[in-house]
Amino acid sequence: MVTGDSRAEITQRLRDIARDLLERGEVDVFIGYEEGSLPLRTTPAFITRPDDVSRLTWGALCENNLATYLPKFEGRVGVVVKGCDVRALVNLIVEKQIARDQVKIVGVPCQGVIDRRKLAGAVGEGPPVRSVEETDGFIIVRGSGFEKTIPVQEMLSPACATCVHPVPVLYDLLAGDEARSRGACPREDAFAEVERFAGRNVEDRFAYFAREIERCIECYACRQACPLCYCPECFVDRQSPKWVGRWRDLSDKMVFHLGRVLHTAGRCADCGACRRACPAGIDLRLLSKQMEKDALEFFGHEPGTDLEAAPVLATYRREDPDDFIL
Amino acid sequence: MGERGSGKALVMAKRDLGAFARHLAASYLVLAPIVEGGVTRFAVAGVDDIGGFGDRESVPAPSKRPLKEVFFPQEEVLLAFDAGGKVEVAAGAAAPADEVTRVAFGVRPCDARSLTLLDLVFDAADYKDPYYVGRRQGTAVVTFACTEPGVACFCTSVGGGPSDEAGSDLMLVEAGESYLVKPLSARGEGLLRGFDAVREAGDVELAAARDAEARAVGRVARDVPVDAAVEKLAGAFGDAVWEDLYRKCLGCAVCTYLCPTCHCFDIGDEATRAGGERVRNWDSCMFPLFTLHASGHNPRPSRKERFRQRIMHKFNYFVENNGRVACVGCGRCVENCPVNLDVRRVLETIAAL
Amino acid sequence: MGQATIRDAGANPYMPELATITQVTRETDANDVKTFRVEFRDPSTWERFRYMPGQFAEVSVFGVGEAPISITSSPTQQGYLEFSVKKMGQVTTALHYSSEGTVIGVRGPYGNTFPVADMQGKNIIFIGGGIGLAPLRSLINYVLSDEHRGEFGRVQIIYGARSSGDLVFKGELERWGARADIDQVVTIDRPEAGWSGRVGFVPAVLKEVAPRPEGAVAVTCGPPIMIKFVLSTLTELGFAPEQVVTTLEMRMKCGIGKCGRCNIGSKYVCRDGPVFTYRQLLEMPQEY
Amino acid sequence: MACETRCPGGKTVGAVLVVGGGIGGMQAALDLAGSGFFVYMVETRPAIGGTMAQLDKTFPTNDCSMCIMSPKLVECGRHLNIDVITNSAVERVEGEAGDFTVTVVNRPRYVDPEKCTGCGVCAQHCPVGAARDTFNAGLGKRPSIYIDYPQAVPLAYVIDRDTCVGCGLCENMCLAGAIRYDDVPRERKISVGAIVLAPGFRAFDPSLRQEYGYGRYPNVVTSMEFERILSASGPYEGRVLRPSDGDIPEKIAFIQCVGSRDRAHGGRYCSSVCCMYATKEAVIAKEHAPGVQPTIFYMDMRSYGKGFDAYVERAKQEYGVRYVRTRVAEVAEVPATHNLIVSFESEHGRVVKEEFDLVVLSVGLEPPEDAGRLADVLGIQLDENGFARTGALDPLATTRPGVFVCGAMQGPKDIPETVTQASGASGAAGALLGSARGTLIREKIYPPEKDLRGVGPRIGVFICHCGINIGGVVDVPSVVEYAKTLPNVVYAERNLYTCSQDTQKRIQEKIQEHGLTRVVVASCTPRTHEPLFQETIREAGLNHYLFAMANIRDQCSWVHMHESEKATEKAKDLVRAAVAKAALLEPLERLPIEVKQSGLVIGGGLAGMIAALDLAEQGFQAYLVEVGPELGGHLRRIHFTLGGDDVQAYLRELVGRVMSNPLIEVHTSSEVKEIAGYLGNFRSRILDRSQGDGEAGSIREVEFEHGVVIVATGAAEFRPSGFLYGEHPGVMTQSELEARLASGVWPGHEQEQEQGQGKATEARGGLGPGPGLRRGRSVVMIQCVGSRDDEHDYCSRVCCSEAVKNAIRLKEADPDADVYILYRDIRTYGAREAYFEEARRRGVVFVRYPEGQMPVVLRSEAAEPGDGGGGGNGDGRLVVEVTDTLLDERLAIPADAVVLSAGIAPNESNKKVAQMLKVPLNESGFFLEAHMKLRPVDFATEGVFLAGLAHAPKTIDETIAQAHAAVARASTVLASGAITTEGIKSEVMKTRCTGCGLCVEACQYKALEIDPKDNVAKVNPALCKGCGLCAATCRCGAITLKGFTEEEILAEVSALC
Repeated sequence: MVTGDSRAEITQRLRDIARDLLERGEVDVFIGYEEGSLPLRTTPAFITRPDDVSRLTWGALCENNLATYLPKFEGRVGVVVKGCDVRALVNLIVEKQIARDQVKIVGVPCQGVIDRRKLAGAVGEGPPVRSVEETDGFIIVRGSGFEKTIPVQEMLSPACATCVHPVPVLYDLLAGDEARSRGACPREDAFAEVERFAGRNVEDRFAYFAREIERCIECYACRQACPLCYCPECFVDRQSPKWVGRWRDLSDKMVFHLGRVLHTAGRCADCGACRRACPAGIDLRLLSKQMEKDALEFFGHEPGTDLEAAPVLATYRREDPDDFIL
Repeated sequence: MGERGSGKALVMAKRDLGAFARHLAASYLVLAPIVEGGVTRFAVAGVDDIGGFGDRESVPAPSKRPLKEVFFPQEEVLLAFDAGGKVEVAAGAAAPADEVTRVAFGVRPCDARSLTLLDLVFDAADYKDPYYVGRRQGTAVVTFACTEPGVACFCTSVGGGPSDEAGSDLMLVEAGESYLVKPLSARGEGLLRGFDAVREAGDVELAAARDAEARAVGRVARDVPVDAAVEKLAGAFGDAVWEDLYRKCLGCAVCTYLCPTCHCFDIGDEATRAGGERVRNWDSCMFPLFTLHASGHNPRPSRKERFRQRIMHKFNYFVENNGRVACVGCGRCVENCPVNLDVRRVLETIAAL
Repeated sequence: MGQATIRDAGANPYMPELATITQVTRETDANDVKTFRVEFRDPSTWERFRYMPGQFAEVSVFGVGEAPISITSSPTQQGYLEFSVKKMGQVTTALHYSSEGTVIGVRGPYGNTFPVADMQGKNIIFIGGGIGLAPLRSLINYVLSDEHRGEFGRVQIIYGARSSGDLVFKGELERWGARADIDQVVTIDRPEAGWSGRVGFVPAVLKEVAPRPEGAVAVTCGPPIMIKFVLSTLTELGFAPEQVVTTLEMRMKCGIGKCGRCNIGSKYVCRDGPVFTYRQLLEMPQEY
Repeated sequence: MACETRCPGGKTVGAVLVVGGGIGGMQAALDLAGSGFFVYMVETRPAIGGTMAQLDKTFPTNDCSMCIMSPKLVECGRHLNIDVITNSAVERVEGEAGDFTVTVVNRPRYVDPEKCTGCGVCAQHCPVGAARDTFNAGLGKRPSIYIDYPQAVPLAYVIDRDTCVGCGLCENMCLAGAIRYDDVPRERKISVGAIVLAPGFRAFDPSLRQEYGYGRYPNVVTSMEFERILSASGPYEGRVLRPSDGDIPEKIAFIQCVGSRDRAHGGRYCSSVCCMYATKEAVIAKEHAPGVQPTIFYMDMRSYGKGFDAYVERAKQEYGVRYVRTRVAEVAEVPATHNLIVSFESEHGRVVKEEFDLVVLSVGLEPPEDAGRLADVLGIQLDENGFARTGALDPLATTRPGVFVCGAMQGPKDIPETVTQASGASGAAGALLGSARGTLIREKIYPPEKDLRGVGPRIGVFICHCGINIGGVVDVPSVVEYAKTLPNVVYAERNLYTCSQDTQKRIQEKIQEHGLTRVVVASCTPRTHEPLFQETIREAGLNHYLFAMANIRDQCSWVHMHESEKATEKAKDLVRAAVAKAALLEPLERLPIEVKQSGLVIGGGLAGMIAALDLAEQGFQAYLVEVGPELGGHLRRIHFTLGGDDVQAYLRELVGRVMSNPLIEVHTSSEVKEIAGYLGNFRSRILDRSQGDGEAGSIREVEFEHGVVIVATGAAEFRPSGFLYGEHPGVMTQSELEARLASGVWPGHEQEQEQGQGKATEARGGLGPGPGLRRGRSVVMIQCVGSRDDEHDYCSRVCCSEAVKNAIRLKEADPDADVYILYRDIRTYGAREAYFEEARRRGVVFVRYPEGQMPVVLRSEAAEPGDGGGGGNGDGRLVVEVTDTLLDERLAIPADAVVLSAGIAPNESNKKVAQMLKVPLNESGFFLEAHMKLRPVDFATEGVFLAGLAHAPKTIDETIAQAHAAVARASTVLASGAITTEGIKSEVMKTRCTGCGLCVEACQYKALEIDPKDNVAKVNPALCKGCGLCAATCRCGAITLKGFTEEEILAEVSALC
């Protein structure tokens, strides 16, 4: 359980680490979180001067996956990562998008992050939230004429519920006590949701995704927020050949989303960045989670946990199973 | 649009909003903010949707998707052609309309204001966009003054306000148990024709409305130094500040697609064996492809240039060409940016240069 | 700059006129540049389609899309339009695969024109590189036309390409070169067997030829890197920024100043350009 | 090279005569011509193609015979360095190895092949319509002026003067003026350095077997006749009909061994191929007419080849082919119906009569008709069966130096064996003539490629009728009309056979006539035919890659056989897709790559040594790497051949030659660690422990560069478990028995010497007394230990012959010994059959045990302690329990020795080698060749070849032939010193590449690396095989496979939508 104390503690540790790294010249930039401009937001902070480290903060609202800024980063960089974030970072190292020696990984034993959509639901319609306070496992929201105290645990992002590595699997420095991280989800429970979903009939499943994807406005925030989507030119943007039509009907949107899921299959570790970035609240987690499950079941591959393991769907071994193909 | 209304303020009981909705629905296609899968957008609405509008305790500030798509949809077919070489304007594409057939209902003042900016582009003196202009001429705008602006709102900083009348044909202002009904154009008056449940507003209602407006203005939290920023931007193109400002930008199009005034688009052909269609879609200056030449040269090669373009276009180039900033302070870009890159902070930073 | 044509406000500016390709001319050895002569299917279109040198049109291959292409014919040549097209993207490739008789779409004319009025009585120096001669050709033929030749002073043409095979409008180059009222220099980048003309990059040749700025206007078009050096060379030669005219290339879609793509600073290349003086360029952000 | 010593007189002519234009002759000719020799191919028939041209399908892959062969046909026909001389015979041979003068007599054809266009107008007008169609095995009729088959090479008509009425119509009709009535025989003298004989075989004439009624009953046909019945180009257009009434037969009987294994009527030998071809014909008949019920009457099922057992198994299981083990006694006709009554003895001795609608006689293979004459002309000896005599240890050399033999002329054999021998013989000839390589060949000069830059597509579409193969299902004319309407198509036509030589000419003419810039052929599969058409258009000045193919046979007419209309629609779709792709095709460049003229041979056994020697004799450096401490491999365990040759002496001689050859570098106790590079430019690293293992500095790491790799890793005798093997000293394997026999472990040795047989015995290694085997006792051999069982789905091929060989040895040494061979099928194929016969004659008892009931070896309860001897070491005697199918009884055979005929098991290390070379293994663990039928020693990976037991179990002579063949194939690469790469390659678009390196991991050919400078992937075009894996792996779409770009594929796909 996260406590106010540990938040403050971690914040302090992060500031100390950042100051130290910057002062020693071990990094040129330190990427962490700072308070945002809206009550429920934090925002990525790019700190270059030791004096600015006091801007850094930590809490259940530190939702962004900062690894997304790392591909082809020039210079040496320190970056704050949660358990899920670092798995994307591992992929980026494996895929040579950043050199291991160029990045100082500052891990935080994660207590889970708040899902703003869930919180909005808990607050309900009505006057907007104008301020937020995080305390001992609770979040207090206030607006004109109301105040609500909501347990953080109930507001966590769905990805946090199935997280099996709340403590980063790889770090140079750990800003906090491993023991204080949120308990890991037992492996056998991690895919309960997708298993339930997979049990539904195919029409239902299709209808679910059709409903989700229909809302897409092709702003590509999901892609841009995704640390694994670093292609210089995305397949949807290709003009020759044009994979995705301009009619922007459901099938075109499907091609994009399903294509993206496939491109991240065996790499995606469910950090939830895409879902959070989406202004339409599209949730494709079930699909990407299924990919994660398949990678594990078929190939024994757990995305982003092994610096030596290449993305499983991009490599071929003779002994790979193929009986599921047909 | 069109001639100004008589300006005589009327009033209707809040409970009569349903009746008004039925009245409108009888003669017009009514488009109102509808929640679909958690996203609010202007879509064809039923009487209950419209009538229930006023029942909400307080309507959260603007619909997630902007009003512009009622006039300038995200995708639309401009032309159809067949293999034989016949080309025609796509069926259903709006031609200039002589009469009002649609009502955009439940519009927020910022969105209504955005139309006056889009008009400058699509209804320009040299070339008129018949699709936009046709829809605009055929659509009346019924606005609700804001009483509870959102935390991201900054309309007052860009010349608007919770009861800004620009772009509206009819405005409803909460006044206790009633709505003050302000016809702002002949078209707005036309909407009331045949609707009996209105009477002339009394002083009490007018005063109540004024109070509500003042309260709302007070609640628009931020005073953004837009004018100062506009002034500074004239010389800021080459400033090093962009280096810091753009950094966390992800390069997505949330800000531009949800912006009620952004209007960049793309035109492309979709072919079938029998012919095809020429299609227009929203596009975004945030995308690298927006300016990429066929040769591979890109005048705005990185996120930095593209981010700068967005800010410069809204607060400098547009101002130079039209005398107005291309922003209505609706706060959508602030609210929905995945990394909380807040345009208000950007303007503040620039103003402080 | 010349005034943009303002079309009937009621018309649908996205509606192309249908035109038939009547002649395809291979320009380069590599055959990556072709000149298409087109005629409107409906002759009355000419009443709506009045253009001046410098303007462009949105040319479309139905099913593939539209591309902005400068008009390379001169309004003095009546009854047809000509477009010289380099095979680059999808539309231009599709055009290249179109043969005589193919019906294409043309809408326009768009953009401003070369400042013909301001050039009256002046010597004109044309400086072109590669396919960049295409927009200049419209003006050159306009200036050289019987009805207008008297309005301008001496004409100088400096034109270069990578190799002799990359030179465009070879027939016309010969005719121009033969005229007494024209000083023409054609150059290629590298020496080549069988080439007896000049060798060297256009800016260098320009420096050698050293046209005098007095009472002159320089009009240049070519690849960006050439333009960059031509502009500085002209400046060295004493040309004031106002005396130098060029055309800009930008990605465009609508052609009518709406889609936002060709926006540079407060200008829209499709509407405020594509012809700009060097002076104007200096005042614009360097985003082209 | 070796020529100085081998070619007396020193003169060496760089040309070779190939006698016979069947598949063997063609393969030999192509290999020779490919490795720098000019070839004269003399064929007696008017066209080349041989028997394979007449076959419908081939086993065990059911490939269409003509389809897989026709590219070779055409290549021979148009090869600059192959002079195809048809309708001709070799009349005289003078001179000697290295310098022969051959007189060839050209029989009159009465048609000038240079002028004839093959248009066929003459045949249409010929008044004679009923001449016997020899190509269709006499089942059909043809005019007097004819071609054998539409793809014939050369495509020139010939007049059969025996039936010609001399009316002159053909001469009148021939626009080309090609008819020559006054044609006379012509003699031609050619000068060659060597001769390769490949005249094929003659089918046994079954009318000699009166009891089967061939010639009397219309519905008794030969297997070749049935083959033509099945063929789409045959007299019944591929419908299974019987000759008497054209009805579809239901019950078809196949009678095996007609003219084989038959001392009375035909050859004593086994014809080797009939079991398989009958099975194939049964399967194909069933495919053509599902109602057919085939029964095969056989004696032993000799499906001994690679993949053959599995094929027979499939015939049984999937096709319901019935197999009856018996010898058919008689066939009688029911006159009213022309049905046939087949009488045979059932397995249990009852006489059964069964009625059939059609009887197919599986006729044997006999030496070719003019074998005797040829032997005289060439001065070579024939063996007792009339085939060319060769040695078991030199299977390709005839008795006359410089004259080599391959294919059925050397003994009955199937296509892959023939092709292997053909390559082998060409290799042997090449080795002989090495010094004259390249002296007489002509280089192909192509016209310059047309400059098509920027020229839009002008597509020509050629649609193949393929007899009824396509035309019988698809309405080809309507597809042609449709093709004409497609965008960019400026010309379309149909061809009877688009692959025929005249059509190639026609395509070229059309390219010029219509200014075509892209060509689409709609016919069969690009796998076999694309190179042919690419070559055709290249000769017309178009880049090879401006070609697209629509497969309207395999993917259309074959699979939609019964839906003509839909198939036609689909054919249109496929053509439309190909046209759409063709419009986007771009010229691609083929790069020349230098070839290192050396080879790495992995494995120092028989195959490896032969290969190394061949390489050296052809003048190439050879690196021979053997994992064991000594050369010899499995051959070290074999002491004598069936015919009695001293294998060990041969081995010693061979090792001596290898060790002393200056061009061979031998590394024993060595292991290949790494093979990098590609065809022509391999670089290998080996660890040589021959100087000792483990001591500092004793392990040498050696690196060398080489142009080819020959995999000859061998195999080993399967180590059995059970049967008390390893538990009882009296239980041994055949090779263990052979070792004992060789070291004379047999009582009676002295006696034999006394009887004056000492000399023979000596030659056979000297038999003497020893432990384990004693005179007058019983030896039981158990066949199929580790073969044809659940773990080993293949036949080990050699064990039957080995058992027979050793059984004869035992019987020779002690005629009183009881020798039993417990078997399922005795597979002494070919001439080995004679030894089977001999074994029986000598009293070896053959007991057939049933499928799935392996004999059991037990210790005898009643041990006889008094026996003493080697066996009597307290382990007791042995008893073998077996069910005798003939007696239907369980037997308990006491034995003092049990010999297990253990199969050949693939080496475990094959996997490693396979991985290093990126070549496949089959399911059994043997290496998998590029094509079972026509590329038996090649791998799909270029520059890598295969020989010996690593490929599959085989005999010594087969191994030797294969090793020669592998080198012959290799030398087609090595000889020229340079090769040209394919144009289809990957290309990286730098701006899209993220440098993630996944393509590098994906590439099986090591063709990609990340360029550290700009951190993007880079393709090595020499290594890239164009497989496209990288393109598929690249998420960013940065990799394009030229020739298969996304645009092209999408155009194809969207044309279908």
